[in-house]
Amino acid sequence: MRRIGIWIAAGGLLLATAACGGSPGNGSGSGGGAKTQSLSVGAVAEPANLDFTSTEGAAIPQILLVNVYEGLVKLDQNGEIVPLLAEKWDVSGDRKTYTFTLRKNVKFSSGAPFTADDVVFSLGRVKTDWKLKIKTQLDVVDKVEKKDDSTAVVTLKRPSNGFLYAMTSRLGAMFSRTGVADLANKPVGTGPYVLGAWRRGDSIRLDANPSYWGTKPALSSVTMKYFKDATAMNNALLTGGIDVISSVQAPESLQQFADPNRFQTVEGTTNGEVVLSMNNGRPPFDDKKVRQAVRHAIDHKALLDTAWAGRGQLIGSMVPPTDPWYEDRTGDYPYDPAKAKELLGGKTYAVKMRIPNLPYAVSSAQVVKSQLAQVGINAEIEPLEFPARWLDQVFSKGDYDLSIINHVEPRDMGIFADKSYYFHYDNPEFGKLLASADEGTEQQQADDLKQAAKLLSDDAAADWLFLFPNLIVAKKGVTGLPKNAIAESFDFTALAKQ
Amino acid sequence: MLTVEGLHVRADAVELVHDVSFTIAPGERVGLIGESGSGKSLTALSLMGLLPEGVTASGRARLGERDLVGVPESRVKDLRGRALSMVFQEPMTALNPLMRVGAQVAEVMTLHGRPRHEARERAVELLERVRLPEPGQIARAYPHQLSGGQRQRVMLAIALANGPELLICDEPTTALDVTVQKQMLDLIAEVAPALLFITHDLAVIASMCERVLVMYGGRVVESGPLRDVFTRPRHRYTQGLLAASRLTPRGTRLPTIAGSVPPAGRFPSGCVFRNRCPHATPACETTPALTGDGHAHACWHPAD
Amino acid sequence: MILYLVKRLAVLLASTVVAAVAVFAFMALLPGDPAEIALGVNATPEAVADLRHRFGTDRPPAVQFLDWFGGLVQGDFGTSYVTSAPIGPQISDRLGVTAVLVLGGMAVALVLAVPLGTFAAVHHRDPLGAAISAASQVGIAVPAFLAGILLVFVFAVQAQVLPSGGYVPIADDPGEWLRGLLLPWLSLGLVQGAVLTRYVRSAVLDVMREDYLRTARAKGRGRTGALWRHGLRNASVPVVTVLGLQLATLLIGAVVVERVFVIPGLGDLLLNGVAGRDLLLVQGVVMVLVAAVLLINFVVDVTYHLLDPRLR
Amino acid sequence: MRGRPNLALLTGGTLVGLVVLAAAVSFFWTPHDPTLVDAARKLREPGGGYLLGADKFGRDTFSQLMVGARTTLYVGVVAVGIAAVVGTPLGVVAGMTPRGWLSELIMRVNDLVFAFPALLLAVMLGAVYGPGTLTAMIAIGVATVPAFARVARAATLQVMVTDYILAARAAGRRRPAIAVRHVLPNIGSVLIVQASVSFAIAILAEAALSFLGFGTRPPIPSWGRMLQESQELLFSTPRLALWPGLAIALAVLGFNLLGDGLRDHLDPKLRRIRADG
Repeated sequence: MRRIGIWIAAGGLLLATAACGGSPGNGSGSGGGAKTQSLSVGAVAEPANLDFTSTEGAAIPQILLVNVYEGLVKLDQNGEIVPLLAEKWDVSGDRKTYTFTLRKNVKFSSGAPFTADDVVFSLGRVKTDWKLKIKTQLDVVDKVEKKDDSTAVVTLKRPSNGFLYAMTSRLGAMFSRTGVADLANKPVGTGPYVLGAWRRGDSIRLDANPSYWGTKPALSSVTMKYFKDATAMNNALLTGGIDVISSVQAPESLQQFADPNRFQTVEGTTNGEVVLSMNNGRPPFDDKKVRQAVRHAIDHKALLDTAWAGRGQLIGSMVPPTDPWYEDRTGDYPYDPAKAKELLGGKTYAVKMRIPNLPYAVSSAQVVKSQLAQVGINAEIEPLEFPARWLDQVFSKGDYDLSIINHVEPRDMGIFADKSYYFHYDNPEFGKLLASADEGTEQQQADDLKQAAKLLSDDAAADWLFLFPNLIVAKKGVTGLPKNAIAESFDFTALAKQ
Repeated sequence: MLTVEGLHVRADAVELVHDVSFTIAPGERVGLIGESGSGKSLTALSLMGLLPEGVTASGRARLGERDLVGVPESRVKDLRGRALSMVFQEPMTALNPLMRVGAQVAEVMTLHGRPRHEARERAVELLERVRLPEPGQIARAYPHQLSGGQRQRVMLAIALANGPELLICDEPTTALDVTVQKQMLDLIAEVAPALLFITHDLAVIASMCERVLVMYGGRVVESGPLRDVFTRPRHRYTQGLLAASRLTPRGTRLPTIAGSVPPAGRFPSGCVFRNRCPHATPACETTPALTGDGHAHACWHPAD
Repeated sequence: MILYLVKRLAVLLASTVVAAVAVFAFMALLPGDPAEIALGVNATPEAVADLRHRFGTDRPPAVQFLDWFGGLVQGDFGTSYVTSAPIGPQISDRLGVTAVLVLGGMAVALVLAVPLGTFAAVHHRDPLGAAISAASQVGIAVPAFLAGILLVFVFAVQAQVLPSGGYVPIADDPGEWLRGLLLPWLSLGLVQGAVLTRYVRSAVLDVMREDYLRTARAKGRGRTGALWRHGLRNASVPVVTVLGLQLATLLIGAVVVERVFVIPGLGDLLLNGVAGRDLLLVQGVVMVLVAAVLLINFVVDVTYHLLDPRLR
Repeated sequence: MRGRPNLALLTGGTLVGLVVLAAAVSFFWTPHDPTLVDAARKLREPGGGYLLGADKFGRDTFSQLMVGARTTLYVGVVAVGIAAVVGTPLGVVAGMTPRGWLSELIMRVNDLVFAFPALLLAVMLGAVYGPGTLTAMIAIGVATVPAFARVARAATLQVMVTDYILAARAAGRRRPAIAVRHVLPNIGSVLIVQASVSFAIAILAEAALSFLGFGTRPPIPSWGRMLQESQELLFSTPRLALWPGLAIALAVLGFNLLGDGLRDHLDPKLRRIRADG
């Protein structure tokens, strides 16, 4: 695995949720007849446009991937890679050639048939037209060829465990050769839904695709409604304005939805590590002891209880429990202010904590500040507009000491391997481990990554505050809600209303 | 025609006008004189039913057979502008700045039942009658385009519009230029039916009125025919007032009345003038009654 | 009057131009290169340079300004760097929503304030008048967003009679459009109504002390009649001024109310633009808001002149 | 009417006095550290040394309110200070030269600044320099300058035609001297009234900005932010919203009443009754 660009996205905010799961339900919606059921889902960040090949942010794939655009493969609820537009795939003995056998009778919403030519076209565009840095994840691809209309062959430069995984993300989305003229406004895909209407600043409606190749969705339309204010979103669900809150932004308010006759709460896990980033590249956090002191100074349990109502999971490194190589590292740095003071050697520090102005970050920062103050580190909180100002100041310019952000991308430990990345963590050993993990066998991969996670934790490259929970609240009777949010999209295909 | 008996005006606990009685016969011109704070304006306003909020009148006042005091507003308001009218002291602010002059004159007629178009025509006639040049043009003007004297003529036109039985003028010329005052007074003298003329200016009274009431401290202290009161004042206050206004040949003033008018409610008991009166004795602590037929006065130690 | 109108119009135009310069200059200070932001953190320098050229942000500021302002005059606000959608239609859509919100709020405020303020003035010595006066004093002290939150709590969440937020275009469903706007109108109108009530009360009180009202009564009008015929128009002169100021306040207050009620108006667009560093969009929205305030001032001044012949 | 107690002045003065007192005392003493997070005290009920309970971080509400009073005054003083210091001289100059080009220029610029309301300025400034108390205060202050300039100008115009100014001018006093010796002292009362009204507006503006996330930075206690943070607990723990909401409303009420009271107190003309004789 090379450097994985991040879609740092709005952290927990955009993360919203994802993935599939549940079973399609049927029922009588608010609209009346069985075929006019519709559902409206509250989310936090509205996409700026619909072109995820040139615009960063989790909001676009959240609504479009799997629903409008489909890839050859997708990630299921358990983190397994399963067929989608490819019926099956074969991997050569040297693990460098992937032969995808494509489904037949798949059509784009424009009516054009989906063939191997589109695979060549779409993967080719990643190199030539995509503007996102995550496209480097497919740098490992050497060439893509059409064998016949329903067979595409991808040849890699070297064996890579990350390749097929990357194909489940945006990078693997299949575009029509005739459908990329106005990606920002007119998406053309093969998915079960097509873009219905977009009311900027308010909502995006997806309508069921009548000529979908697979199981047709149970709903005739799904509307994603965007809220900037957590309370407003809660109120909308309470008053019937929406059916689902895709990601609860005010976990203390969950009590409002306690009535099981009206509401259901789904609580699961995500890939989102809420990271207390420390700038390894400049004093005082270039000193490992100071970083370790920070990890000892923070009472993670208390932080999770106060900042995020105890929802979520404690983690000790950059690996979520849903990854195969997860190990419990929460014991590495137990809460121990005395030890922290000792590590600091009686010195005190004044540092800048520049955080995005997102609910989880603002909440967590206040706890971190209070706890660090106990050991002599005075952190001044500075909330920055997210995304623009935070990205500019912290992420691009690296002008910060501490920050808090939810790194939502799946399997994103690789970001620590890039020392130009805003952590400025620099340990060649770590990079070697990741490289060998990507090329090696599955067992080797797991061993290497376990070791890498331990290394990160030992070096205190950052502190991991908690794993962001997948918290969904919905009206009673809504089915097909994903328990875990471990993919990039909020999968509508299984959603139904009873 | 106008009979006032035992008129009292009070604001909360303070009595501002005390037991005022007088009459005005049809065609008679009566002057009401006194310094500011003497209660003369309140007397007039209570007749019009226009006392400020929180100030109330009691007693009896009748215009012909109609009661003016102690009757509901709805009844008095029909008399205002019709049976009795009033011209105020300050012409600059007495007219509505947002309304054309002609409309303001016509309003008083339409209010009392005259058709609109007729009122409009008559308004111009009235403006002419009060000697305004180019009345048609003035009717279309806004108040701010007129001079003070012109505005006061407009006020007079409004007062005369419905042919009232009694005209009350409250210092109508005080705010005007000296050169205009005389014309205005002449005009009022010419057009007024019966007149109650309020002023502090003895000279004006002398030229306008047949009978005079002198007020001080909310009471009528002396009343009588103009000539009698002015030539042979009985009350010491009237005496002082006259003395103060009379100029010596050399232009030097005679001694004025000592002290100044106390604020409302701070007048002494008994004779209200006794704290300023050089002739005051312990007897003055009892309130003197207004006595005498024709030329009456309320003083324990009247001048001869 | 004509001369005044021409002069005032010239001032309006000049102010708008100066405001445009100010807005443009201010936006130029915003940190963050739009091209870099549009491409995200992982963009290559060549791509950034290319996009900068496409946006035209590599030209001298003066040229950029003239280009932008020239477009404004023709109603063209440019194309967003971030959404690559034309900005003009977005602004005009949102402006419509905000205008409805603000005018409705103003109407609520007026409907409340004029009778209440007049009543409080006429009965300023009575307990009821004093009570209205005190209530308006308290109303002013409540932040608009708090009023909004409380209204939602009572009418939407508890009573479930009105939606808690959202905006339905009138073309989609006039009934829902109205239902959705009631609470936002109320929360804007209640607070502004409280402010306005005080102004109406004091204007009417002032007028009640005027000599010409006494003149009107001397003509034979009753207290109420005199106030109605001669007082209210005079009282409206200062109230119109305040109304103009308040419209401007409301336009901005709408930003907060839009957030509470999830209404896609100009304020929402502005905050989005700031967050997404959509420079051109923010520039456009700020310009429209500022121009709207200038225009309101203009209308107020002209109305003032129409109402008061002394100024003509 | 003399001697009747000025109820507005009394009530306003008391409320403002309470805010000042709370702020002053908070410098030396608060019941608890207002920013200390303590999971054990999370959402603690009122009582037992925690007069008004604690928030979701276990921070004592009463202590937060006390320090929040400081923030409120800080915002008001700086914002009104900027507005008064910049706006008053402009208004006086414009009022003393009512026909000059300078006056015209000042008033036109004034109108222009007026077109940028506080919230807009704060959002724009917040975008450039980051949100924070200082940017909020500067924005509110700048946006309040026109109000002061207008009031100062109007009052100056009135003062300029009074006899003593005419006398001073006739005596050949120079304009700056007249401005300082005669004009300023005479428009002082009007400015004080304007200041207290602007103060109330500034408090409301800070609350609105905090609601939008452009106000005081956490964890510095501010009533506006307390209100914003309490939103998610509005249903389960309404007291968290009640107290800061009440504090804002009472403070605004206090400053408004103080302004009204001062107006009556300093300008006796307004309470004359037209009942002379």
